[in-house]
Amino acid sequence: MHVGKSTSLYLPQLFFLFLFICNFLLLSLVYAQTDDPLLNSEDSSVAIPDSELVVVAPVTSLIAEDYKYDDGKQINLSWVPSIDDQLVGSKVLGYRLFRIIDDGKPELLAKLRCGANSYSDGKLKSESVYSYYLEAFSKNFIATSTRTVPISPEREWINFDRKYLFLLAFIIGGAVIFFIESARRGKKLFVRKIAGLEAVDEAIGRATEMGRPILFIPGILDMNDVQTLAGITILGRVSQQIANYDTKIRMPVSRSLVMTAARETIKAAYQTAGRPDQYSDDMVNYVTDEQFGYVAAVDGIMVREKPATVFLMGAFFAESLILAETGNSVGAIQIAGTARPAQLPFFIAACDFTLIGEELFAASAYLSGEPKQLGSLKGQDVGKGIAMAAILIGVLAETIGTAWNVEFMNDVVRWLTILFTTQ
Amino acid sequence: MTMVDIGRLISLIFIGGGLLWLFISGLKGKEVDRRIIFLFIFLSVATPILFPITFGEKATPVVKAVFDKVESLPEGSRVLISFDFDPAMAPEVQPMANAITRHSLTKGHKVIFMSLFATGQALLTQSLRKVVGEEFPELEECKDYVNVGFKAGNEGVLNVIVTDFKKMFPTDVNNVPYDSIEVFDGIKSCKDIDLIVSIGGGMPGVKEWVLFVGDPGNVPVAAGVAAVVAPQMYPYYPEQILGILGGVKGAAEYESELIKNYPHFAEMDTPALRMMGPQTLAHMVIMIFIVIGNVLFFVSRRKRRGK
Amino acid sequence: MKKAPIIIMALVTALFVLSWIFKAISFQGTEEHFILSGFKYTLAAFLTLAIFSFLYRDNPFYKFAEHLFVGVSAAFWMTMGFWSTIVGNLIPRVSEDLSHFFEVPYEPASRNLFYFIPVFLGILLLMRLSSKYGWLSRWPLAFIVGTTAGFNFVRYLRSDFINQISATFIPLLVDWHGIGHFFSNLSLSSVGQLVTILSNLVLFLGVFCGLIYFFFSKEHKGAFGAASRVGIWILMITFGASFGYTVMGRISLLVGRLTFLFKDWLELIS
Amino acid sequence: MKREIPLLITFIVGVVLIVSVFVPPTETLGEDFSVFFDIIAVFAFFLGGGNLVQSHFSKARKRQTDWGYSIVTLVGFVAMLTIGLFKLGNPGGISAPPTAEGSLFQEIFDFVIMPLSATMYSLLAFFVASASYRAFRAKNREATILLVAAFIILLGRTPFGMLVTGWIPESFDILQIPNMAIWIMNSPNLAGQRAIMIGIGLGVVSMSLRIILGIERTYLGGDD
Repeated sequence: MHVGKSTSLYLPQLFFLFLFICNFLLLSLVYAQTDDPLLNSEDSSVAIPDSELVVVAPVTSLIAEDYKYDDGKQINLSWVPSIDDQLVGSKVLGYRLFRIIDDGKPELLAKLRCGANSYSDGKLKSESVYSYYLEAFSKNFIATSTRTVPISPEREWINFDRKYLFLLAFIIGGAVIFFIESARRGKKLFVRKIAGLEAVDEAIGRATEMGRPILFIPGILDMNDVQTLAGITILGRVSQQIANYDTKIRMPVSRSLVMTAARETIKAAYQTAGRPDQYSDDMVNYVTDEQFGYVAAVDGIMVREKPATVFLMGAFFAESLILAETGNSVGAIQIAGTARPAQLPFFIAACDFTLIGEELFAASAYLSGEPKQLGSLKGQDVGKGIAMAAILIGVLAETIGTAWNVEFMNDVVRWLTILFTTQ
Repeated sequence: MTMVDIGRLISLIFIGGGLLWLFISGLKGKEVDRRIIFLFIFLSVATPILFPITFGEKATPVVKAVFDKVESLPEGSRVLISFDFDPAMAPEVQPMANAITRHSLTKGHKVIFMSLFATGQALLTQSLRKVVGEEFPELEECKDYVNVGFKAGNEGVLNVIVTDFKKMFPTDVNNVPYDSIEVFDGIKSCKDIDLIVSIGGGMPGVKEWVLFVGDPGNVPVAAGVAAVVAPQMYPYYPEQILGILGGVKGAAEYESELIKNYPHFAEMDTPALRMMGPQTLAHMVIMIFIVIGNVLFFVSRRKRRGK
Repeated sequence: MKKAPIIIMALVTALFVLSWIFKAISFQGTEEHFILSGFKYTLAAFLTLAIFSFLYRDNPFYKFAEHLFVGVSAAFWMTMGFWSTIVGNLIPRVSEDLSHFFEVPYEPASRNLFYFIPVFLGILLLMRLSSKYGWLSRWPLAFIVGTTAGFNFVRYLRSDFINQISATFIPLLVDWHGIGHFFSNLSLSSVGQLVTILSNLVLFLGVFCGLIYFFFSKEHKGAFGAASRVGIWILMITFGASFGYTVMGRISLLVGRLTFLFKDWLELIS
Repeated sequence: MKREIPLLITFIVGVVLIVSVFVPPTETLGEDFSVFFDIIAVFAFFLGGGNLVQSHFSKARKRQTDWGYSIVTLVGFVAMLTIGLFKLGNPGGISAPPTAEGSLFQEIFDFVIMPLSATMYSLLAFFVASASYRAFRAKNREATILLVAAFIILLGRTPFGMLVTGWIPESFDILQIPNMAIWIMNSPNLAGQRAIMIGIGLGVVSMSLRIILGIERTYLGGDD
């Protein structure tokens, strides 16, 4: 069945077999040793005279290794379980792991179940030296393993476990920057129409004609959420239009920081439009951090002030539909956008236009119309191209690999999975 | 006819008649005010709360499989029911645990109760007091059922009891030693148990029971899980899990199957069926509204085209 | 004209008092502060009904509930922010005296100076109140925006991009034993081979076409346009399905509220 | 200057945080910065709370429409803030958690905030119905697909799905509506969710870069 190439895959198995045999020899030695009555009598707590002594072998090949790519905080331990630790009729009841710091007294670190063969000790200090040993215990016997060579966790400066993450970030980030640059130099770029954003002008115009305010809701999360950030950047573009048309904007927010940021943004827009005197801080109001308290207030504003246009741009949760339905009931044109997949259906159902996920983040670039901003959208498409290519190759290779057991294809899948797995 | 029946009848006639009237007035070209929809939703939820309405849930094959298994086991079989859930999950899955407990005890099976969740033990005690204590007062603890309670260790517990039950549970919760518990006669490990029912959906839960006990010990495992996790369990059905109760609906299906086979259960508490009343009626009303909306849409479009 | 609101107001007040009396009577004997308990349950029920009244239309009761909600909850979160972040997180790291004052354990550590950065930035933020130095408040904003952008850059790349791609490496032919075996076992069983294969195929094509829909820099025409159309359909199924699936949970919420009214307040059902 | 320094701060902080992911000694920087964020956000409360008080106060003073309700907000706000900050009516005194069992603060939460919040949330049951009545109409192909998918799932969640299609034999049971509903959730629904998520990942990467590089700077205000 196997092609010549795959013989290399036997190597680990052979190595494992070798290890196993070595261990077995070692174990039998230790086993013989624990039969020694002297050794047993040494530990008085172990010997229980009235019942039969259940002697067990200790664990072997206990190795302590520095976890390579960290700040010098973690040591990984691995061992081969005691041969008396078996799935059926195990004599070993469990293990106790001890740690010695800087030649101090041994301290119990953890109790482990049968079958355990590894442990990660975190939150260590790179200045200290650590050594470990394990006890395997039966109901009346304790077998102690050899101590590990003392080591200290080391601080690494670069995490090579994340090299593929870096590679992908580099390629996609690089593509975005490349297309921004090339657009800046005057290369023409095509960007398809996004219906929701095409409608922005019209929606603002409508509010102007009707003499009613525009309501802008930036979601209910704070500035540390990237969707709120997207909402604020869109606000930047929208408020420029609003300033040009001299329409009224109303923006209740549920976070104080968002209030501050939104005020700066709108103020800047009015300055750019040459109407700084028209701006007032009253355009943006803080309501409350409480999710449904905010919703109650916004619903109230909607039915009382009857905005002509409502923008819902940012992170929304359950309130999405309450807001969108109330907005709909007062006859507002609603343009919504969120990157929360669970809330998108409600916006689709109740709003006139919805920006789906990626479109929300692309919106401010699209609305700006500046070539360099549009260039970044082209960069995103490179990322999509990579995703599609990877999925296509991955699916085909997986299909051929599993259906006809083609080893090369399985290797392709393995390699792709490593590339697209993050640490 | 009791007052409840009359109330139920009047409300249902009101809802049904109202919908019909809406449809007819819609055909005449009137728009439906959304407040009328609100009113119908309110009625369809409030009516079943005030006057309990239960719909004949017909068990889906996944649920029926569990019921049939309990039903087909000979009297005196050992059934293990594990309460693997915490109070947050309880409203959804505790009705399942109660229904299966009732069914097993009625069939004369000997039931072993346990929990892999620390907070599950209190819920287990609650169920025992309510179901066993009140509905099966003639049954004796240790002889007809046993409560071994919670043991820490997650799948480690399972790893042990698949080969040796006594090792993990030397006594029951009341410190009665294993060997003097009649239920455990002839039971050495989980392999001697005829059916394992894991109710939960978190970690550890159904998946661990399948991987650590069901598969290695070749013991049939049935599952009851919250609705959100149910889709993740389907890959195990029917090879590794013989049947699944998913969410309130799964519990309601089991309860209705129970009533179908043992009519006297209709008198007892059936929380899942009760919960399904408002759900079903409201879903129905929403679906009828969708249909009305579409019919009216097509009628008005035809009229417009006709002009 | 003006009579109707006054009558309604009086009626609601009377009902409130009546409910208070009845609830107090029903709590008598079981609770120590039965008059207070009666008030609490009546208040909760009144506020519940006030919110529900919004479904009919905006009205003074809703306005009252809404304004009360805003004031009380804003203060609630500010208080929580003060106790948990300032007293719980900041003070133990910057001041021993204040730690003693608030009875929180002081945590001396070398990195504590670090925590003066946010305090400094927070004070700069308050410069917003001054008309002369208001521009300084942009520094903390710039810091926050930079943090959000930098932090989420890698986070989203990982969880939403990379992990979703590797999760889609699925075989199109599941449990494949040749074409003959496939046809001889052909069935539409939900756990059968055909359905499983179909599932994976739909998953693969769905992700693929969905991504094509999101392409910005290529016109959606021809084969590309057709694929993008399929992408929209998949998205529509997604939205329809998620919508339908959520309905049940939403109704449970209403069941919860009505149960409170019928059971805890009116005691109509047991 | 007023604009350059903030841009520089954004650039440095953003780049440092991206790089920190690959450099173990700075790996926890992201977490540290979120603590910073929380602290700055509490300072911002002064601005937010101040704005709340000021706007309602001026509304009440100017006797604008509905000014009486502004007084309700003000009274509620001041009362709750006083109770919370001075831990009035808290059996444990100043060192007890503000939400201690039986404290006045917690009581107000339980009997005012909780019912209001839960009721507001439960309005969704009504809005879900009115939205589906309006939106689920077979106006065009896309809307029809939306409608059909939603309808199958709705049917699958009620006894009627089984009632109507329960007779279909097991070898064709994908055609039973409850099974079809599960299939839709697991297959096309999952595909759509994934496509959306991959797009979101790219959107965030690109927007973050625009912000860090200072191409997107609307949030920083003008040059005054």
